[in-house]
Amino acid sequence: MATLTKQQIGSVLAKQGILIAFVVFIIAFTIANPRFLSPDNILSVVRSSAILGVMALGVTFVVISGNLDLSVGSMMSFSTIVVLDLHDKIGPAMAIPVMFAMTIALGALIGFLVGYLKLNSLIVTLGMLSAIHGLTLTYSGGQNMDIADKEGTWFSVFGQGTAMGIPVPILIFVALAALLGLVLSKTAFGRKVYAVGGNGTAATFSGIRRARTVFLCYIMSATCVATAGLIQASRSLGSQNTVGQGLELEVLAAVILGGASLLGGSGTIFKTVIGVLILGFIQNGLLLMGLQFYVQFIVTWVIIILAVWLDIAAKRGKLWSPIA
Amino acid sequence: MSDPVLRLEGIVKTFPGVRALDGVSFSVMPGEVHALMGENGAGKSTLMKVLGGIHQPNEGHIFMGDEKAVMAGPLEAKAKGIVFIHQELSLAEELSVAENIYLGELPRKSFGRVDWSTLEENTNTILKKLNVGFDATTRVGDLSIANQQMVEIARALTVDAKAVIFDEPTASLTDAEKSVLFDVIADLKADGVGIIYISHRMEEIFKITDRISVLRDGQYQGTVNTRDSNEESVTQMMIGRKLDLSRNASHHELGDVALEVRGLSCGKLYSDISFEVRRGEVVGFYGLVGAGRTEIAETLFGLRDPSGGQILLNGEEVRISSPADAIARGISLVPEDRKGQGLVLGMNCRDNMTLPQVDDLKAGPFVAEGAEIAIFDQYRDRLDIRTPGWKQQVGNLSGGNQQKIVIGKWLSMHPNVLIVDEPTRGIDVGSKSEIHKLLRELAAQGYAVMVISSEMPEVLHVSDRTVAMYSGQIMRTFTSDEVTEDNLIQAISGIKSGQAA
Amino acid sequence: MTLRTTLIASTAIAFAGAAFADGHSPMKIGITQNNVGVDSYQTTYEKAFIAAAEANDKVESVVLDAGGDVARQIAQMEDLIQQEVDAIIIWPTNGEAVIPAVRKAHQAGIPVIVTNSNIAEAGFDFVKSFSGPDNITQGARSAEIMCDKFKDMGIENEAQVVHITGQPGYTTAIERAKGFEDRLPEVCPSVTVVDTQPGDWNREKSQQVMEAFLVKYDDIDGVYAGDDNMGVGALNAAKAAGRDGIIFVGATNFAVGYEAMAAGDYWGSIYQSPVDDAEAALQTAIDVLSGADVPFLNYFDTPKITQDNMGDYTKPVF
Amino acid sequence: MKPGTLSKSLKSGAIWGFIVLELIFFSIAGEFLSLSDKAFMDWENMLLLLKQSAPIGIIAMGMTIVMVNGNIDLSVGATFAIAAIVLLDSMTWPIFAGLGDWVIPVAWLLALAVGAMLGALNGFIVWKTGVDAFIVTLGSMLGYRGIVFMFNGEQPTSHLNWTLVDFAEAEFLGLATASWFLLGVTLVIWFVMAKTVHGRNAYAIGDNREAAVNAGIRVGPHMMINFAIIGFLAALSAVVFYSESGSVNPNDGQLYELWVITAVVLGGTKITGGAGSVIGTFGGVIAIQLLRKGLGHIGADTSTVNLVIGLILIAVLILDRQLNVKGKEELKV
Repeated sequence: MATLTKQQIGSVLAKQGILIAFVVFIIAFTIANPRFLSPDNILSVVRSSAILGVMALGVTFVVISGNLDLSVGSMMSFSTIVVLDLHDKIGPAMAIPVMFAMTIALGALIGFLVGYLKLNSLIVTLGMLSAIHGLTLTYSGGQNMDIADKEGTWFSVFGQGTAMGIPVPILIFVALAALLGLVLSKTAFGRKVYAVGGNGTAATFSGIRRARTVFLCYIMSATCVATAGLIQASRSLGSQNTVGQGLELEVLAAVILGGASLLGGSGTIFKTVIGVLILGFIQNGLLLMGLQFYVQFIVTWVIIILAVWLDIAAKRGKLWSPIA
Repeated sequence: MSDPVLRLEGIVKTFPGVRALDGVSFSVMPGEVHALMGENGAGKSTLMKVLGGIHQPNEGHIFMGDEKAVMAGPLEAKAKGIVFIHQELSLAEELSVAENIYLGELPRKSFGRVDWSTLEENTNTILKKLNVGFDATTRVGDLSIANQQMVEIARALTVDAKAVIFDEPTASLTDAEKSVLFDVIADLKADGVGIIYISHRMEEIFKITDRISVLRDGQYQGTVNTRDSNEESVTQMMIGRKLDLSRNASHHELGDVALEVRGLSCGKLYSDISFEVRRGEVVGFYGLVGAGRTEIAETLFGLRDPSGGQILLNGEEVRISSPADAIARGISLVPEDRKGQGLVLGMNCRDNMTLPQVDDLKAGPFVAEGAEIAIFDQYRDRLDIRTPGWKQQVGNLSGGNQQKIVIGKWLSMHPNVLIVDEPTRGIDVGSKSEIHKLLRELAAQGYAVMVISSEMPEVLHVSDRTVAMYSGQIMRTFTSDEVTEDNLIQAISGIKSGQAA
Repeated sequence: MTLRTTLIASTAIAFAGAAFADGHSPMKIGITQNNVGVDSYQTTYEKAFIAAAEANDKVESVVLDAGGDVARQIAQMEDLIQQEVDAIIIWPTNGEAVIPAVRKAHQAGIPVIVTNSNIAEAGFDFVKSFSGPDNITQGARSAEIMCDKFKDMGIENEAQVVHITGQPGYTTAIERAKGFEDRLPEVCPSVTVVDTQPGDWNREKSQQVMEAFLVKYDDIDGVYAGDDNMGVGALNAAKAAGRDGIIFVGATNFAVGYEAMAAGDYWGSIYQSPVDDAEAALQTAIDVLSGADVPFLNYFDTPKITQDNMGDYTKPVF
Repeated sequence: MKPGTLSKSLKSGAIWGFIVLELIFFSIAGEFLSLSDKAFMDWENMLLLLKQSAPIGIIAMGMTIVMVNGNIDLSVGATFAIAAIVLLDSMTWPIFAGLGDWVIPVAWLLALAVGAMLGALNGFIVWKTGVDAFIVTLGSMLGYRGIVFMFNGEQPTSHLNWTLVDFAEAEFLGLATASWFLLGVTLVIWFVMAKTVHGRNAYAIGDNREAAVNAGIRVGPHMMINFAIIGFLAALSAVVFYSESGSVNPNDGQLYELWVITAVVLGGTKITGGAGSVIGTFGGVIAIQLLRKGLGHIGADTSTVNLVIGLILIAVLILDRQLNVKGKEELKV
């Protein structure tokens, strides 16, 4: 009986471990500082997590398909700079679709290299991280981009507006999460993404066009990045070339925290959202506790490893690795 | 008689909720070849892991000679003289033959250097015994699968082994290589080594073993002398019922030609292949590994581009450039590598089964899950797939049930042509006969079926006609009246009989 | 080998004065910048430098960028020495780590001019001149701007300030923070700095930091940011949260800061032009090579700019 | 000649061909674009190149072992910074006050020990938890960087010891100290990988971990040793570099992991493990440094450098892919 109970606990932990950890953090931080759970703070954390979150949604597709995307940070800088630049040149109504088209073109290039040419995604996106940064600097001439008329543009609605008292970035994040959650869990495309990531050869032997599926995952990722760039640009109406630098690792950390396996084939949008929120609340909570910024680094380290460790430990039914 | 080299006494191994081994006791005498048989899931591999020190038994003991032996890990098992020849190749492709044979115990010089000259010398001595055509410095990745298997076997000869355990060693060997292997076993036997031989192949078991021990559902069923028993009685011990292994031929009318291949070639893999498959007919493809059978199937399924020739479906010439293409034209392939090519092990049963038609099962923008479950239920019942439910991960099923999922996946596509590559490789006897029966039934229902197999009894049992292949070419096509074991073996060994079909 | 280079270089220097005065062979001046592209100040600096060098037909320039990496900067110093340029201008990535490399140039007889942020004192012996803003004074002036405003508002006895610093580890960030934190208690002893976090010279990062500050502290009267980019990020956060009446003071007046000032949202900053910075550095190098007398600390002026006096200054181009 | 020898030698030679191409390109382009009267392929310049390759190169040797092993280490940049801090800070510790210049070897040893320990910690976590090395070191890349900042806040840690600087700047037989260290480390790691049991086992583990386990190789401790080696080498790189520069910013070494991995992959090491050579990595390191130096030589700006390096990395992958294509008969999966 005792083993059975232990097993049940194990399986609950395995399925909902990350959610439980999340609740524990919230309680701990709330005890430390009651302000933590104030509606203002929650809204503020979710809003500032929205950009990271939107990017993480796309990367979830890429990771489930068994690949990586380290280029999302510099791609986000690119889309932010481009839309800000075009805003004054061709007007926001045109700037937004043009920026999306340009960003998606970059995603298509990566998707082509990884999907159709079957190149290693870690190295391809590492190369693109550098190349897109160069592209952005060339595009902007290294200058900050700012919108001339900051008060008069409706463009600010995506980053600064509210609807029904809720900031628009949150609405975009939630809507996109719901939409992509449905795509991943309910559509044929989503099913194929899992199949390709779980066993690419078997997927091919089942008539799934693997290259096309991977390609579309990078298109998804680029679309999410473009959306994040839009929110970012609209939020600050001006930006530096380095605005997205380093975000690729935070995004990846969020997706991994959510329980997606780097080997592909597992993960969900819901879990990624939890991963994003955990990162956001940890950062915010530590800041509220008045801890130095570097404590965040160390805590994030410990939490990432613990979360992934407990997740795989529950799956294998053993805490310690069987490696001799 | 002398003392046993290895004795198991009441071994019990439990996992949460499962009694994987329940009181297994038998002994292996020096110079004995001892067969261990049982269906998949009967506990053979768990028992091997206990012997190899990967699992510790909950109850019972292992004795080596007179001494009680505790295997704390693979190294200790090896040190005590137990050597494993694994079924799944366990080699490092980038390393040389010598390094693979002595993996884990490379000879050392000062500063931790590898003693290359000793290593090569020792390796070449062993390779000589095995009479193989490669040397110690060859890179393993450059060897054929069969030669890689020989490297695996060579490992057994490196240590002063007391007991050698062969786990399905002949799965990818040619007949010539098999006979070398049997010579090696005979040598070991003569040296007084105890051998445990695990195989599903009855003819081998009866050819080389002295005694047979049988497991069923983790329980020890007993040990019999090989010469006192026969296939039927052993099978009965394993599954508790009789097997039908008679020849088979269609008694129904054959339909139109569903698939015709004319002069198909693919580089060096095969050339000038011509055959046809009618509705209601099972055509068997028999030959050695590497004869080009699987490659033909892969070409028909759009996984390889042919370099010449024609493929006709229902009399119409087609070009098939991808599996999606093949599926759209009604061709289905049950691939030879179930885990690698057939299934996404981390996915559930239902999703695996409906994977090729997920685009067609639509409810608005979404996949129609109700329709999927209906399909799954239908084929679960029809194929008697034993699983707790569609949500079960395929990776948790037994080999036979996994194979049935793959077959169900392709049957549910209602194909014009069903290609089945090694349909029963590595699955237990019970599931095997069920699958054979199913293939016959499918033909009776009017399917055109191609069966590729390396097992002669299987080919003889299920085929209406048998295509014998050798080195990328069709040697001869036999009707079920013509075919005998002898002329089939001659044909696949490259001996022309002059009676082309 | 070292001897040979030294000989060649010192011979070159010996003739330098005369040769350059005649205007025959152009002066080859190499510069290694800190991290071009990280913000528009450095980009504008680079462009201004190239423009100024091109405008002067007595000068040829080799422009290198260390990308923020000390190792790369030291390698670039070595490259410039190896290329036998006549003078080297360095914008240090780390004010101490580059000292040995600067010494090497000195030993090779190549005069070194430090630009924008100075190297540590231990290296002063190997440097001809420093040309750039006085970052400590800048920090101090920002403290004064803020204090004066608090006094105007009459809250100099209770005001609470949060401080957003630049990228951790960069000299400019450290010096400005030091200047601000040393000076503020001198001018406004009752004002407290309640919290300090880095904003990494990044507007977005700074906005996030400020959002957390706003939740944590109900009463924030002033924000000091290490530059206007971060200051505007903090301003955006305050606007979004609907918190009025906060005094924002920054440094390095960027165009965004100037605009925010014009809109009345942002109180003050330090006017520092990368064009002045670049031109001053080049001129210092030319002066050194021409044998003119150059002061060791060659600061260019970086005045205070607030809503009150911003009319006196043109809008920055970066 | 066995089949495949040509394509194999083409592959292992590709990096050297690429280096020659770079040299030719920069020499010619330099004639038109560079200010310097000296040729790019000047002997002194090439010696300088070797020296400047040292910081990345020494770490890349460790990364080769770890990647052949089937793992990866993203935390080397942070380890590099911590070792530098320990090196420079420990020289000022009061307990060592009486040592005079003998504090130098003590500080070196301390820094190297700390580096090896941090590496071993990564390895230990990978071994014991079974979490993928990518995730473990992604985490410690953050965590170790946090430790860097904990040391001295945002301030740089500095200690200029001219004896040390003179040693680091010294030249022996025309080669700088850093160059000697790079060559020495390359030689030692080449020896380990090609000649020793440990090295051969590293290939076996990366190629087929299951096989290695079955053969009784203790995979866990083996991987931990390799992580300790890369930690040690990251520290050695810091020791060599900071002995000369004497001051470390808390964000030093950031992005080093990317440069190092780029060099190792350019050098032909398989990212999935089991294959790779130390000599190839050496070529990769030289190729990268040559590219950076050459682009500076012809006056390319930052954006071009980023663009070119990113594109070259992808181009090399495509080339590698093309060399590995077996022809039309290949199975299309």
